[in-house]
Amino acid sequence: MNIAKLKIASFDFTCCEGCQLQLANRESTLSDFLELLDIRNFREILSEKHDDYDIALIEGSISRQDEVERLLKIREQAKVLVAFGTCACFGGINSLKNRFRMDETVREIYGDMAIETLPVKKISDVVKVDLSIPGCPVAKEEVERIIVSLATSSLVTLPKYPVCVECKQQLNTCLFDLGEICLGPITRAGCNAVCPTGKTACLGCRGPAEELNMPAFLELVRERKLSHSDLQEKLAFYNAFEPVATDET
Amino acid sequence: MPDMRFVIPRQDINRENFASSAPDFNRRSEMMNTDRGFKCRITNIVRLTEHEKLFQLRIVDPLERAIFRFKPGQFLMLELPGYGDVPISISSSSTNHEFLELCIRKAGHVTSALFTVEEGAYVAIRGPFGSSFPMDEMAGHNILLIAGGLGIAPLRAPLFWINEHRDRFLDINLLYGVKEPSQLLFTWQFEEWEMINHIRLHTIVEHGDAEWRGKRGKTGMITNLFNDISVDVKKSYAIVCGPPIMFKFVCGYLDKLGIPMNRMFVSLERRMHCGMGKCCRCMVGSTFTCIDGPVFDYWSVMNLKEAI
Amino acid sequence: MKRDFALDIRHLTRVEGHANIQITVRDGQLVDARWAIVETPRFFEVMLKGMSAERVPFLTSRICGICSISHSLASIRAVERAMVIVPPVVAEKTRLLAMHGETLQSHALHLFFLVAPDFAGTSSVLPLMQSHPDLVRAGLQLKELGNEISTITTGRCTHPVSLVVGGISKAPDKQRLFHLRTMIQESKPALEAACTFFQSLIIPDFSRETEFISLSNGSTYPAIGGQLLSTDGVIRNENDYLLMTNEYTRDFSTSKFTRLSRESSVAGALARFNNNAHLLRPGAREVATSFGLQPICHNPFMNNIAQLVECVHIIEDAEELINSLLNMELSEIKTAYTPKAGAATGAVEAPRGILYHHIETDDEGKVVKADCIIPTTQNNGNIHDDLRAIAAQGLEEGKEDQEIKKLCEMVVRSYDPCISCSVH
Amino acid sequence: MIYKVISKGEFRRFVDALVKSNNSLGPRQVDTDSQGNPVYQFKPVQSVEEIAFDYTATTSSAKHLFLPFREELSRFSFHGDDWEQQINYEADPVVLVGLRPCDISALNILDDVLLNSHFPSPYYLAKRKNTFVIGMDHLPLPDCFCKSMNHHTVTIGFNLFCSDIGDNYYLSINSSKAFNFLKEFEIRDPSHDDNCLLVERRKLIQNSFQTEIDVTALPSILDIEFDSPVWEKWGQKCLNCGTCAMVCPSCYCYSLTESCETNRKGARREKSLYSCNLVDFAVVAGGHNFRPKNGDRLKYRYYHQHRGFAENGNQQICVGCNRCGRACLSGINPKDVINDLRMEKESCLICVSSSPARI
Ligand SMILES: Cc1cc2nc3c(=O)[nH]c(=O)nc-3n(C[C@H](O)[C@H](O)[C@H](O)COP(=O)(O)OP(=O)(O)OC[C@H]3O[C@@H](n4cnc5c(N)ncnc54)[C@H](O)[C@@H]3O)c2cc1C
Ligand code: SF4
Ligand code: SF4
Ligand code: SF4
Repeated sequence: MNIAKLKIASFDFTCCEGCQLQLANRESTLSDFLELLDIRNFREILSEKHDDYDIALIEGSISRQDEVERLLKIREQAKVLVAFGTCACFGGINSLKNRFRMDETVREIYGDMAIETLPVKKISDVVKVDLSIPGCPVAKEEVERIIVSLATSSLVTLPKYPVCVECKQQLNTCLFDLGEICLGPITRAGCNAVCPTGKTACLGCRGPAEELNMPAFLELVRERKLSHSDLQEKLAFYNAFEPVATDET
Repeated sequence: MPDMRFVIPRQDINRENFASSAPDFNRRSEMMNTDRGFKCRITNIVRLTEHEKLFQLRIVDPLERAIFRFKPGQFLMLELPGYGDVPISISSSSTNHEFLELCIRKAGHVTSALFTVEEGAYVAIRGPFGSSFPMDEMAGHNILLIAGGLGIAPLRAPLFWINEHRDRFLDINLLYGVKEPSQLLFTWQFEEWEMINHIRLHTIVEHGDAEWRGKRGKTGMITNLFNDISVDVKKSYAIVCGPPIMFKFVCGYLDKLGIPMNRMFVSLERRMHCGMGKCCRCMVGSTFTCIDGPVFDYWSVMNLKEAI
Repeated sequence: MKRDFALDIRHLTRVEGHANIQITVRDGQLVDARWAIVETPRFFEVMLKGMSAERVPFLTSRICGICSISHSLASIRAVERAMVIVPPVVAEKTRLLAMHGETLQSHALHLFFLVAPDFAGTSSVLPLMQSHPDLVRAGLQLKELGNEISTITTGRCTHPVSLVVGGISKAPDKQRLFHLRTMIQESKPALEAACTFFQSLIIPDFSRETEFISLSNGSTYPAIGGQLLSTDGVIRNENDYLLMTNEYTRDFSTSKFTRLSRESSVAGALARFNNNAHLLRPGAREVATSFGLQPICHNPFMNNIAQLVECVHIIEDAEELINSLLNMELSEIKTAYTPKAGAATGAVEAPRGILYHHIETDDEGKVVKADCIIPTTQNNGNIHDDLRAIAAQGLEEGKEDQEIKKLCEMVVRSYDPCISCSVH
Repeated sequence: MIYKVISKGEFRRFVDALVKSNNSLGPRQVDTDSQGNPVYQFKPVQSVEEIAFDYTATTSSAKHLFLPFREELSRFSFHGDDWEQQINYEADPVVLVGLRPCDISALNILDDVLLNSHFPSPYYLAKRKNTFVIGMDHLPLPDCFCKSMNHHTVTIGFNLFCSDIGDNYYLSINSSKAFNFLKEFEIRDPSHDDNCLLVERRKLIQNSFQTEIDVTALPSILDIEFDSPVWEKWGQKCLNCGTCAMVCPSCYCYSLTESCETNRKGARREKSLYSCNLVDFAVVAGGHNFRPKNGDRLKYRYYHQHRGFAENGNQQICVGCNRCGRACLSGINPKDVINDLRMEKESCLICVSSSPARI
């Protein structure tokens, strides 16, 4: 299979750059992976910059006006704009900031210094997104699979089912049985259930599974008498789910 | 260090007798090769319409070519390495042992990739799978072939069979409906079918253009064509291929005319992953489309849950 | 000839995050040299408010994609000290091993992907894959080892999943620890190859006296917790971190600056080395000697060498940790606790230097106040001052504009700044 | 079949010898749940000490040892325009200790579907042939209903089966391999007393069931009740999470994916176990979903489990282990669902003249 290299660029916005870092992971296939790519712009590892890319990986969320403008420019150039990671797809943890007033937030950290900040937006709030790769951080294996699919012009898909499928395949003990709330039943799979496998609750970084059954999930938490505030903290963590009613009944 | 007395020897599944095994797992091991495809070369590609192409395949290995046989109505799993495999009806004559013809519509992932390959490329086929049209049982009768859209593809194999054994059948009517005139497939064979094989061909389109109307082509639904034919219900069989919605109307109509349900045959389509009755993707009720079908008589279909 | 030039590097490449270098020379005189961080702030300290303490490490790890384990552990240590929770021994050993994995991964990434191209005169590591394939392979092998250590100890290499308040949520799998030990043994030639390569480089001759700050516990090379120590002789308790940092803002930077006894100070591998060289493992000490590195070294470029020395140390130390974990029953891994009110600081040696998290909780164990001070923040002042000094030195030596530019970039990179982390 | 008796101590020595010489799996405690109950799984074991012989039930079945959750079926390597297909279905021998009768019955059902049908699966066959199965009986848990499914005893499908008769195990030896191994240990022919103890043990098991499901004519009820509102009701609870199918010993539906390797020198065809409860199970090209609603999908799982599909001669494939019921977070379990369906049916039969309005 001989295929032209993908002209790709990677840009980071408000984020920890952990998703970009994943691109350099999985060392065993790294050189094969880089073979697929013609990297045109990638500040974190590359000094040269070119603006003739086709695919733009967008990492992070948007929280300042200059970022909005930079993003609009990228959209003009990119044929395929990829929301790369949970911050880009849903706003991610950065959105936790939105619970507070922006001026107070700034004062708290910078005192009287003038610092600009906007309520956090996800990429699709600003420009059209062609492809989403969720994950905090993204799973390199999945990224690799998707990049190979793009290179061979195959269908790019994410699993539609929830994390529980992969969790059960790892023979984990369900966290609900250990008395914890886990967002596995409503979260899109594809991470190989890393968090439940490490025995910590899924916090939903990959966003909602397709046609998730939220009423049944809420009922489950209620029936097991688990903490509603814990549930809300978990649902809000990555800003990936619609807020749920606050009543404690 | 393992104690050699207690080490379980590894057992080769291709060996028939291994006295020490527990249950009897020896049955049917001659059919083990179901996951290995026959390699085929694409010898010819004909673009039929914007969305359909006719692929001509030749099995590379002469031995495999010699043993590959199928019956009209059966399908195979066509594999494009690197992309996946899809079920496709065999659209050529079952007596043609040199080539296979597959008429493929660009519908999704694998079929789109197939549209980018060129003549000379290699693909693999598994199969043939599934049930077939009972050609022998139908001999001596009038046959009503009814095709909607791509339904003409699976109908071509029985049609070839009929043409090759034309003297065994009475009247043959082929009713063929599509959305627009440009979607009519195999038009180059129409004349041959009508003139040489004495098949009465009736075509109809849903939306005719000026040229179509100029040639006095018919417009409307396929059921409109029933006015043009007379069916001797006692001596007729029907084969219906097309979208599920068409079955309902067509078979319903034929039922009312009085053709017994077990003399009407339809070909069903479901998503398939294995073609071998294992993945359970193609279940209709408790029936596998891939093994029990795709060809069913209408009575069976009526008794399947969720069939149409 | 009196010359004028203005250097304005917008978004320095091959560093983590967004920052600019601006240098103005008029009439042969250095007018201005500044290190300006323009990264968008995220306000983690605000986000943390109201969050339950058990979730804090999962949020703070997202401050940085490279040193997420350090952030997790700093938060965990702060919460555990605030609520007086003592984690079991297995957990402590596993955490230390996790830190080692992260540091190894981070140092390898820095040395091979970000620094090596400067010395080889290429724009990135990609051409090096052709010109120095063995070197790149060695770098990848060390990075992979670091990642593998983190994955086996914490569930994944970025944003750990099983580091929790009270201990660890899942013990490392012994089978995988065995495998890790083999990987470590196999990595030794790679380490040697790396040392040989760095021996062959000419380290720029530049020195500026400054103050080095690191953790120190007197018995082992520092990693998690301890006293705060500076080469100028300041010693403080972990909870008194504010006296060690004295954060202040500069109007050209979204990241803050810190100071102690002088205008600026440094944290990081070189600081750790300068304060604790005698606690390194023998192999690491040997490598240091072979580079002529000895405390107190004031050449910022030697921070790269100090990182390499630490890689050697880590690999030796990790091997011993793995052996001791393999000889233990890995059943008791987490101490149960009830959330309560408290306040404390957790300090850890992240790859780039001391990282402080200070956390205050209410009766329900919810965060009421949080403060994070990042190593790069502590280095900002020194980077800023070094830029001025190195540009001045370059002018004096009559260096070309391009050369000065390159030296400026290189000196910044040698600090391995983690910018998005510093603007958290 | 040959019957022998072995003392429990000697049996442990036997198992230890097997386990030490082969890759082995057995029930082990992996956790303690929030109620304080132990959680078991089939996990690799290195010595007999690690095996929890007194375990209740494992959360997941041992199915994945025969039908891995993910399995490579074949691999293509490309050379220019041409390619080659490689298939490898060899399996290494494995000893599996502690299967319950229902688990072994499930294997027998899988044998029917995967070996005695139109297209036998070589992948499954290789694993099945190379697994040495040691079964053990146990007293049913309160929610086991294998008796209703007639799977509380088993006579084929294992190499060795142990019934607990106090100080000894009553062994049913079903393969010459097992018999050969046992020759090295102290075994004896069963005495009259042993036989009585065995009968007593079976009676005890038989009488200890607390959960029963009336499965008479269930297949036809399922057919008739295809459009029953019961499905909608339970469907509303279903999370579409697939847990039930993953832990079930007899669910075998799967999906196939093909992916190109990163170096584009090859591609792999991979099979992953799937579940009819997952949203996209019945989606076809173009996006049409034949089973768009939760209830439709849940119904299909029950339809498959309790009505049976053609490949299996339309036999029920549920063995009554209730793993799905225990694992389901929404509390959906075969007993309640089937009883509900039956109630539906029967309440209608009672009111022959005028059916009451459904609420
Ligand atoms: C008996 C039978 C006979 C047929 N005969 C013909 C014929 O003669 N001519 C014709 O044109 N068509 C025929 N079809 C229809 C044809 O099989 C479908 O159009 C074809 O399968 C579409 O495949 P696709 O890959 O292009 O589409 P997709 O639906 O996109 O892909 C199907 C395959 O791709 C993979 N796939 C798709 N989506 C996903 C996903 N979300 N996640 C993971 N994997 C995915 C799956 O492995 C699946 O098998 C027939 C179908 C049947 C059942
Ligand atoms: S632990 Fe979470 S992901 Fe796993 S089965 Fe339970 S709910 Fe699902
Ligand atoms: S029945 Fe229960 S376990 Fe099965 S998919 Fe539905 S919610 Fe999940
Ligand atoms: S359907 Fe449920 S009870 Fe039946 S065999 Fe499967 S897991 Fe056991």
